[in-house]
Parts: sequence; C-alpha cells; structure tokens
Amino acid sequence: MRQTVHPKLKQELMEYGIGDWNACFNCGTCTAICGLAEGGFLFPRKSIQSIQMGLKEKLKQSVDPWLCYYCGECSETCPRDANPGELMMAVRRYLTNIYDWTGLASLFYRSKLALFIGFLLVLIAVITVGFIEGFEKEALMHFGHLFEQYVILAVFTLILLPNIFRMFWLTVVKQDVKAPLFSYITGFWHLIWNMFTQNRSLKCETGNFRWFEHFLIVIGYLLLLLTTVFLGWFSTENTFIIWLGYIVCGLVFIFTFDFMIDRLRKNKAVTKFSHISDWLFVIWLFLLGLTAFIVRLFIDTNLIDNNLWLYMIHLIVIAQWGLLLVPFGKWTHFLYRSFAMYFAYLKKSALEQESNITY
Amino acid sequence: MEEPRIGVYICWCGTNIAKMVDVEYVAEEMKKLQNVVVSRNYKYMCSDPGQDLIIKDIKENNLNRIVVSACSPRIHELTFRKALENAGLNSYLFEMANIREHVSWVHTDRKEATEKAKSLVIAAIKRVGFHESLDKRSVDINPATLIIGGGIAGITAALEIAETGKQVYLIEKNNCLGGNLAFVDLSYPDMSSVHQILDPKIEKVNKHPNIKVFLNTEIDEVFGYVGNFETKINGTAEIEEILKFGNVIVATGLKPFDPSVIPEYAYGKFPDVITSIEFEKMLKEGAIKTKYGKAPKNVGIIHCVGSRNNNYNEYCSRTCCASGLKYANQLRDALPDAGIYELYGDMRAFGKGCEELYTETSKKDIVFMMFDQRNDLPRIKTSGAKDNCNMIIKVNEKLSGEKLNIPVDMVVLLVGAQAQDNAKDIAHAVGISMCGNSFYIERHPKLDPVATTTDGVYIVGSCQGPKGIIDSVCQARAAVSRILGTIAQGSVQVEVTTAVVNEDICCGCQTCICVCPYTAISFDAEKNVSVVNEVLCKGCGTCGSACPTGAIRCRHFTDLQILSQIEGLMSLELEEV
Amino acid sequence: MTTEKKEKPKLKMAVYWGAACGGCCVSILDVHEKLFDVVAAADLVFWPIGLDFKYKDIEDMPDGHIDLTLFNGAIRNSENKYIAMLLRQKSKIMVAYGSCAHMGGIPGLANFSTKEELFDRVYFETESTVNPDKILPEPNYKIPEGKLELPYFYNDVLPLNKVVCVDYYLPGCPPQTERLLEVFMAIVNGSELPSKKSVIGAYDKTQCDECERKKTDNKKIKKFFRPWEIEDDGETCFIEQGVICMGPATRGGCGVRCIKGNAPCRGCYGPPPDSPDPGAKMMSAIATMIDSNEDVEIDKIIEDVVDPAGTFYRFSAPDSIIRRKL
Amino acid sequence: MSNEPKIVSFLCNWCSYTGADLAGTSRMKYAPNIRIIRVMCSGRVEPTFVLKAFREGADGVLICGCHPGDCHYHEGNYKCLRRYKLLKKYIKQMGIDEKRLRLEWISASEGKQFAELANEMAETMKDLGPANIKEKLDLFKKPKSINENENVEKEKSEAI
Repeated sequence: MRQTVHPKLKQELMEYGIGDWNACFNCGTCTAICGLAEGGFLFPRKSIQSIQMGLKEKLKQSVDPWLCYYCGECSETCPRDANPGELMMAVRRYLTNIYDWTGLASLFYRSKLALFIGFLLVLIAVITVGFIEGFEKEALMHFGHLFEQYVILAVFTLILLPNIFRMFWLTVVKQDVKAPLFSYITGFWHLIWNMFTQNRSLKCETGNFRWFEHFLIVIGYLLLLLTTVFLGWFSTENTFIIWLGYIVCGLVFIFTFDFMIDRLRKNKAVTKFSHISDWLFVIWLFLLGLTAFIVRLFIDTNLIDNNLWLYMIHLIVIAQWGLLLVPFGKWTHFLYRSFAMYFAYLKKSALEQESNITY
Repeated sequence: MEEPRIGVYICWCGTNIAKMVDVEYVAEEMKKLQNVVVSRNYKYMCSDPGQDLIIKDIKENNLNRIVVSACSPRIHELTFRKALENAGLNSYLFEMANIREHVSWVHTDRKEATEKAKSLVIAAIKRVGFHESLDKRSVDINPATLIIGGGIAGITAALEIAETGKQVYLIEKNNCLGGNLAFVDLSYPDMSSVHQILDPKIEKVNKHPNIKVFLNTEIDEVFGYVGNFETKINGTAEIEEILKFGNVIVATGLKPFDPSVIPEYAYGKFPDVITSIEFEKMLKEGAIKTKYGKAPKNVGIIHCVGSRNNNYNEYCSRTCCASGLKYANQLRDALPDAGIYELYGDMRAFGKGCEELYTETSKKDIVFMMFDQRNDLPRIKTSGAKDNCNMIIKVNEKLSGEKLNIPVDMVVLLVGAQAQDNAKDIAHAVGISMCGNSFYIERHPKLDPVATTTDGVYIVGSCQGPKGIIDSVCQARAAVSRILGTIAQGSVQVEVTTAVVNEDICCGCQTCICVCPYTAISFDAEKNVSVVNEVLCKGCGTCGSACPTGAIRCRHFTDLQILSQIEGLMSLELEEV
Repeated sequence: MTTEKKEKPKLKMAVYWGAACGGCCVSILDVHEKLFDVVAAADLVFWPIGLDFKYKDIEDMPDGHIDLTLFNGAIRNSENKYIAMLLRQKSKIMVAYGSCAHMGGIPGLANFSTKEELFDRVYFETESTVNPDKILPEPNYKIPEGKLELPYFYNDVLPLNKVVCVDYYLPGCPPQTERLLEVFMAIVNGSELPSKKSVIGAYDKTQCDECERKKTDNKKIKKFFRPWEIEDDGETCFIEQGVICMGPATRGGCGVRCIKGNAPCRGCYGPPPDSPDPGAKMMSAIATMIDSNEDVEIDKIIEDVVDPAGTFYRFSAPDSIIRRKL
Repeated sequence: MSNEPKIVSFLCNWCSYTGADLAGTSRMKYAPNIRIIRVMCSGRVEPTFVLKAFREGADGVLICGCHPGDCHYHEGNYKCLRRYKLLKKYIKQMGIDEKRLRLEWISASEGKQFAELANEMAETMKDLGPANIKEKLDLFKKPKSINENENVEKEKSEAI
C-alpha cells in the first residue's frame, strides 16, 4: 500500500507535545530495549518513523502507541535524547482526538483556556443545580446519584462507544486485518482481563510495584464506581459496603497522591514531562477519592448536614470528571489502551493465520 | 663484456614474502647457478641495512651484476638502482624479480609458490648476465611549467609556481577560469562563499607576470621528455604558438554526469527537476523558485545520481553527500517551513567537519529517506490535481520498508562526476594512462599519488578521480613541490632505455620508420640506414620487434636479454654449472 | 691450423653431399676455368659425386688428415650423420656448404611432416607408385650371406651443426661461386681466417642493402599477393607491392640473384648475425606492416599468407626454434 | 611444478603488469602456473620470444597489453595484435594447439580480470595436457666422437 507523505504532520503533533523528534536517527535502541515491542508492533521506532516521514495514515491506523505503558526505559537509553517515551505519550494524546468525534478532546488538549472554561461551566452548572434544589441534602444526594448513573450511561453511549468504533474502524477495518472470527471472541476475554489487570505492564522494566499501584488504582476506582454509583455507598447502612468504600477511595487518593509526588519530584523518566491533561487526571482522581472519603466520613459522623458544601465540592469534582476528563481526558486512555490490546490481538491472530497459510 | 659476477638477494618483505616462499631455500639454490657469486636472503632488502648489504657485497666481492628478488619493480626498482650507483656500479646492471605481487600475495601453496619464485629469480639471473651499462643522460630542466586546466587545482598550482618566479603556461579550454567551482555558491562544511575564495585567485592569476593564460585553447601532441617538453597549442587566436616547458600538470578536472539518461528521474521532462549545477545557479541568484516562479513548498534532494550504480558509474563521486547536506541547510534558511527530503543511498559524510554538518542538518527538520541505490531508484511522476504539488517522488524507503509518495515542487539531483570527454586525447597528448572509467592513473595509488608513469607529467584534482576543493588543492600543491624540486636541481636524468640502430646490420628496408609512434626514426639515405632520435624515442620497443634484421636493439630489452630470461624461466634443473 | 707456407703444400679437400639435391656439388664446377687453379692447389681426396671412393678410405685416414671439407646437404639419416662425424674427425676445417648444411634447406621442408607421412607419400601414395604388398624399406634385412643394414631414416632433417661442430658456414642455394673461390683462395693462401663458427662468403647486411628496387618507408600492406598475382613493375620493393620477400631478413652475398630475376627473395642465404630465427623475425616484420587495426580485417588480410611456415622458413626450418612439426 | 603446466606471459609495463601488481596488492588468488615477463609495450613482443618460450618447454604463452586505444605508446598493442594473428597461424601449422597462445587486453585497473585470466589459462592448459615441445625437440646431445654410441639407441627410436 503506497502512502502519501504529509509534510505537516510533525507540526500537528507538536501541539500534543512530541519532543525533539528531529533528534531521532532511527537506531532502534528504543524498540530493542522495550519489553512490550514484538513482531508486528515495533514501537516506538516505527511510530517515530511514521512521524518523521509524515505518514499520517499509518500513524492514525496504528495501535502501537497504546501498547506502550510509558515505563520510560526507551527515553533513558536513547542515544540522542529524542525521548521516545514522551513521544509515544504525545501520540496517544493525538490519537484520542483522532478517535474523538466531538472534536472537544483536541480542543481541550490544545487550549488551556478552553479547558478552564469547560471546568468553570461545569462548576457553575452544578452550583446552579444546587441552588435550584435549594441546597437540600436528600434532594442533592438523590440528584447526584441519578446524575452519576445517567452521565456514565450517556458518556458511554454517546461518546466513548462511537469513538471506540472509530478506533476499530481505523486500526482494524482500514488496515483490513483479516482476523479469524473466533479470535474476536477469544480476544474479548483478553480485553476484559487486560482492562482490569493491565498485567501487560508487568513486562515493563519498571517492574511490579508500578503495576501494583496502577492495578490498585484501577480496582479501587472501579470499586469506587461500583460502591458509590450502584451500591449507593453514601446512602447505605451496610457496614461491609461502607468499609469497602472507605478502603477503595483510600487506595485511590493515597496512590494518586504518591503519583503527584513523583510528578513533582520528576525523578523517573515517566514523570519528567507531565502534560496538563496528565496532571488533571491525577489530581482529579485524587480529589475524587479524597472528597468521597471525607463525605462518607462526615455522613458517618453526622457532620454532613451542616457541611453540605463538602458534598457540593464532591459533586463538582465528579461532574468535571465525568463530563470532561472521562470522555475527553486521559481517562479514555484506560479504555483505548484496553481496546488497543483487543485489536492488537486480532491483528496478531491475523498475522498468525497468514503465516500458517504461507507454510 | 667481462665475466658476470652476480649477487642475488631474496627479500622476505617481513612475512609478506617469507610466509609463502621459502626464501632461504631459493637463496641456497641460486648459489648453484653459474656466475652467481653471492646469494643471500634478508628481511627487508629495501631498508637501509638491506641496501648497505648489497653495496658492501659489491665492494668486497666486486660484483658487477645484481639481482634483487622482492616486490614489484614498479615500487622499488629505483631504490635499488640508487643503491648500485652508490656502490659505483651502473644502475642498469640490475634486475628485479617480483616475487611478492606476482607470487607470495597471489598464491596459496607454499611449495608451488617457492618453485615459481625460484624460476623467476633464475630468469632474472640469466637476464642480468646480458645487461649492459647504460649511461643516464641528464638533461637541463626547462623551468617553465605547462598546466592544462584552469580549475581550482590548476589555478592553485599556477600561483604556487609563479610565486617562486618561474614561468607558467595555463591552458583552459573554456572562455573563463575557475572550472566547475565557478558554478558553486557556498562550500561545505563551513558554508563559506566560494567566490570569495575563487575570484581573488583568478584575478591574481590573470594579473600575474609569470603566468600566461590561454583561454579557449586546447593542446596538441606534447613532444619531448621530462625537462624539455614542447607542444603546439591552437586556440581561437589564429596564431599557433609553440610552448617549451619542463613539466606538465594535468588538471583537466571532471564533467558533471548528465542525468537525462536515468529514466526514473525524468530529467528534462519536468522543468522542476534540476541538477545540482542548476540549483547552485539558483542559490547564487538568491532566489529558489520553481518554474512557475513560486517558492517550492516541498523539495526533494536525490543523492548518488549516476554514481554507485552498475548501469551508470560504479564509483562514488565523493562530493554529493556533503553537497546534499549543504543544500538542505541553504534551503532551510531560505524556506523555513518547507518540507525538505534527502533521498540517499548511503549517507557518506566523511572528512573534517562533515559528520558534524550531518548531525546539525538532521536537527533542522530535514527528512532523510534511504533507497536502494543499486536496484530500486526513486521515480519522479506527475502529480494528481488534488495533490497540490508539482511532482510526486515514488520511493521505496529502505529503513521503514514503506512505499511512499512524496509530494514535491522541486527536485535537486546531486549529479555525480565523470571524466572529461577529451580525457583520452589529453592522455595520449601527454602520454599517461587511464583506468577503466577514464580517470588518469597515478604512478602509485598510495606512495606516489600525483606523479604519473611518464616523468615530468603530474595529475592533480578531479581528472585523477572525483574530488572536493580541499583534496584538489592538496594535490596541486603536492605536484608543485615535486616540480619545484626538479627545477631546483636544474637538471634531471632521463631514461636511456631507448632503441638504437646497429648500422653494420641495418639494410635500410625502412620497415621501422612508420612503426614508430613518436616519429623518432628517420632514414639516412646517405648511409642507407635508419637512425633513432633518442630524444624523441620513449623506448616502447615496437621498432625492435618490427626490424627484420635485428639491427635495432631496444636497450635494456634486447632480444638476447629477453630470450635468456625465457630460458631461465623454464630451466629448473640447476646442475648445469 | 697450419698457416706457415711450405713449398706447394697441396691442400687435401673433401666434398660430401648429405641430404642434398647435388646442386652444391655441381656449383663447385661453376668456377669454370678457375677449376684448374683449384685442382692445382688442392687434391680432392673425397668427392662422391665426382670420383669413386669408399668410406673405408676415409676411415683409414689419420685424424685431421683432410685440410678442408665442404659438406653440403642436410642430415636426413644415420649415414649422413656417420659421414659427417667421420669427416669432422678427419678434417681440419669443416665447412657447412650451402643452405642445406647451413640451415637444413629445402630438404628441411620435410620437417613439416612426420616420417610416417613421408613414407606413406613416397611408397604408397605417389601417383607413379605401384606397391600392392605395401613394402617399406627394411633397415635390417637377413639374407643367407648375412645381415644387410640400411641407414636409419631419421624423423627429422637436421642442419650439419646439429650433429658435428662446424667451423664455417658458406650459405646459399647454391652458394655464389665467387664467394666459394674467395674462401677457397683465402685458405690456400693461408691468409687470416675469420673466427670459428662464423658465416663466410656472405655479408652481414641483408639483401635490401644491395637490392636496387625503390624502397620507401611506406610499408603498409592491405593485401598480400603471391608473385604471380601481381604485375611486377620491376622496380618497386616487392614488399611494398604486397609480395612477401625474405630479403630484409636474408644475408646479402648472392648478388640479389632472385630479385634481379624479378622473383622475391626466399632466404637461402640465411639470417644476418645474432638473428636466431629469420622466419620469426620476418613474420614479425611482415605482420607489423599489415595496415589495419580491426580484428576481422587483419584475419582477412592474413588469409592470403597461405603457408606461413613454408613462406618464412623455406630454407631455415630445421635450424629454426620450432624445428619441426610437432 | 614439474607436472603442472607452465605458462609464460609477456605483460606490458603500463597496463597489464600494473594490473597484475594490482591483483597482488588486492591479494587475489590465482593459479601459480603463470610466469610473468615484463616488456615496456606489448608491441615489443616478438614471435621469436613466443616460439622460444614454447621451445623451452612452456605449455602456454599469454600476451597481455593495454586495451585497444589505451596503449601507452598509442598503437603498440595493435602491432602486437597483427603479429599475434600471423603467429597463431604459424604455430597451428607447426602442430601447436592454437589455444596455447593467447592475447588479452588487461588494463592497470583490471587486477581481478588478470587473476581470472590466469586461472582460465591454467585450466585450458590442464585440459590440453602437457605440450612436451621441449622433449620432442631435444634430440640427442652432439656426440663428442664417432665412437660415442650412447645415443644410438635413442637415435634408432627417434628414427624408426
């Protein structure tokens, strides 16, 4: 398949924060060192090549960037300090907006102002709601509970699913990957498994602790979602659920806190360059855990009635999270990455089939 | 002729010979031969102790013939001849057997190699028995120098010599000095302006009292020999002039490759596919524009055009890669946000400052793409309406394995270097030889790179092989130092291995006369014999073989010498003493 | 050798023919009235063509008994060789007389065929031969009386110097009579003789030196002709007319007889000094004159040199480097 | 070497000899049968030399000169070519296989070609087998005296 070179591709990617791609001279050390790169998925090298040569289509259609967990090994070993790790990150940002049909993702990625306004609007909206509800606890809590459920539903059906389909379209259909049908099913199990364990990142050089952290956050986050949204954590008397709630949001804010410290210390390659979207993700996740924790604490200590503002904050954080960060922010990476692995799996099984045929 | 007393010396050349030839054995065997007085083997005959060994033997055993069996006579014959002279022996009473280039380096079976070496040495011994003293004629050097070609090499040489107060005749076939360099805008790696280097030099040459410049002029046959050449030049000026000079510097330079023979690049089909020469012109004018007068949005630079490809030229043209980088920089400066694509076979940024130039360039948003220079050249095609570009370069990128279409508005072809069309004429005129691709051959690729096999004729610059400014200038100055050396000596010894007619035998059949390529033989009707003019004779020996009577003797290559050499070559049983 | 003059010391002279046509022996008679001087000065002790002798007579002579032997003819068989050796032993001066003794001469052309080929031709093939029982000469033949022995027929024809040491060569086919006389008289008068093994009765310079034909340096040949193919103008150099003439490679002394007779020189007088192989030399010279640099054209021109060996080695084959057909 | 074919080759100083040197400096390996004699120009090579080489026992003779048009002396190689062709006709007549004599053009840069040529030539000679020209032409030594009969037997065998 002959591809046309897009001379301006680099400029486009600049806006998503690719580093000094010029420096790279394609030695391939990055790919050699990478624990995840394998036949057919030779990143970061191939991805950088595509960028350097302006192979837009190829870049858009590749799942490689999602297979990378940004352990930073490549950036540390790069002889020309081209920082491939961060570059992959930037490509992921770029891809999220390629997948996103609303175009908001790219807007938020590129303009801080837009982002600020977005957050402001949501804040105002929530406060207005609170005002309408007359700042009455039961009503607000009820509203909040419903809001969470509907938003999640809406965001999923209206934004994330279409985007994932777009991703599927680009990476599988456009590349006409001829995967055997059964692999769609077997692959699905992969999808789920990876989504929750992200255990591929164990292959990374950074080793198990980072994975463990991530794992706990993911589990924590998902359980938090479960407990608050579906088990009505804030309005239950079931001690098990309550305690579970405490633990999970504890997990969430503790580890996110740790992440933030890392990012401030900048001592790991991963944490050297943190894009704003990245910051927001961590901070909001942290706030999410923290506020939820405190809110429940207040409920149990019956302080909540006089301190409804606290729940308001929690609500605002949730709203901003749910409406901005989840559909358009880094949260999507969690989704895309998992699906990328699914598609990658399809690709692999397609390759295998081919090679079997050729035998 | 006195009884020969022969000294035989077998050289080890370290292990170069010794490892493949049993030198002791050969030396021992030679002792059996008639007239061999001493026969030795030694580590390095060419070393001073080695030569002293010969000299000592000559004095002590009053040897009158010497055979050294070592490397090629083309390398060390002169060395040993000197040694003989130092020992007061005529330097032609010497013969060399080449058992390195022709034996130890090319054979693998030690026994066979030794046998061969043996027979070569025997041949040399048999031959040397019939060698005769030849007195070197030393002729006065005419201090004037003829320089053919007014490029940077020629100009440099001319100034160097003229500065020492010696006359220089500078011959240029075009109507201006400067050669190919005159077309160039900036020079890599330092991006210094060429005309700042060149123009003052040209000016100086034109003004210099000791330099006589002939423009639009080509030379005729060059007659004579080192120190005393002469030629007839015929320029546009109707007056034909005869120049006399002692040395010749050939600096005829190169000719850019004509890319129109490469179908892939469609040169001439697309107006915006241009050669590096044309591009330099653009740069000089300071406006990089397509034929539509617009600044190109994307520019492709294709390397190795006509070089390193069996269909065109096998060799590397040396200057293109760096020029390509140079252009990338100049383009980037002129068009900050244009896409610039370097399409190369291999990036050879050799030489001082060039790798640095490459590293610098690679950071300036230049896209480097590799293609298969030998089997899969990129192809330039017309662009579609929606591509909004002049052309598409179709290239199979080697590193990524991608098949790409690059939209470009301009393509610069880095055309390679070729020998001049009239290279052969010049070679014949001055009597030097050419290698396969009609660049001139130096006397020795490493040890004597500017001299040629014809004494007094030197080759500098790209006529010897593609070169940049630096190398050309170096060679020019190297040749000049050689020439000034001979001029300083005032005289030079000329070869005397010429043909000579034995008037007692010559019957005047005149077979030889039209055989001589140098019209050195004339007929003396008085005596009814042919006469050789030894000044013109270059000693090829063709007349000697044409002479039906054997009256013509080719000195140092007489029938007797060669026949006995053949005998020696074939005789292996040595009990014939 | 004796140079001191005694009172009429009559020279003892032998003349023998090996493989020869007899022309040389006859040529001795060409001295005409001078023959009397010869006879006055010398006794012919052995001259098969003229007088009847037995080998025995010579075998009985003491060594060095004969002063001068003129040996003509080449060595073809064991008899030739035997006599050559015999005479060598009995004579003071051995002269190879004529081209055959000198270089092998016309009989030497037999060297282009093997002995078997020759015999087949002679004893079976020749038109006039009737030999139904295929009888060949039998070198050893038993008869009641005893054993008959014929000379061995060698495979090669050899010049005299290949079997015995020769003092002087008197070339020519036959040698020019004046030359013979000069030599003879020189010996008779015991005057200083040239160094041994040298050619006498011929010049060092080759034919062209004497040849009166017009010679220029324009020796370029586009086509070779046999003598009968051209209209010889009688004055232009044969070679320049495209006819191969051995003159340039052949000693003078004969008085350019052939060329005067409008026939190109065949080279019977043999090569000038220090020229081992006149045929090769001439080949080289002639080839050099070919006026073309084109492979094909050269081949075409050379086609007309039908028989190089016979042309360039007419008289000298047995004495040349490649002495015979291999 | 004794049983190996011997090839005498005449190389012109400017092109072929330099080419042969190049083969050496580039360490190309070739058959050791070839023995090189240097002449200034292939135009110096005379039939006499070639015949002499055969006479002395060479199984093959190789003449090398500059490529046509590249002769250091303008036309020496053409002169050589003409002589070569006539000579070839002669040796054929003398019963020497044409293939034993060969003329090739080797330029100063053609070390590889020279090495290949040398091997090729050696192969041809091996295929043709020994020429034994020397053996065939050496008859018997000149006897010292008439009584000396050591060679008679040989003669007889020679004779019949």
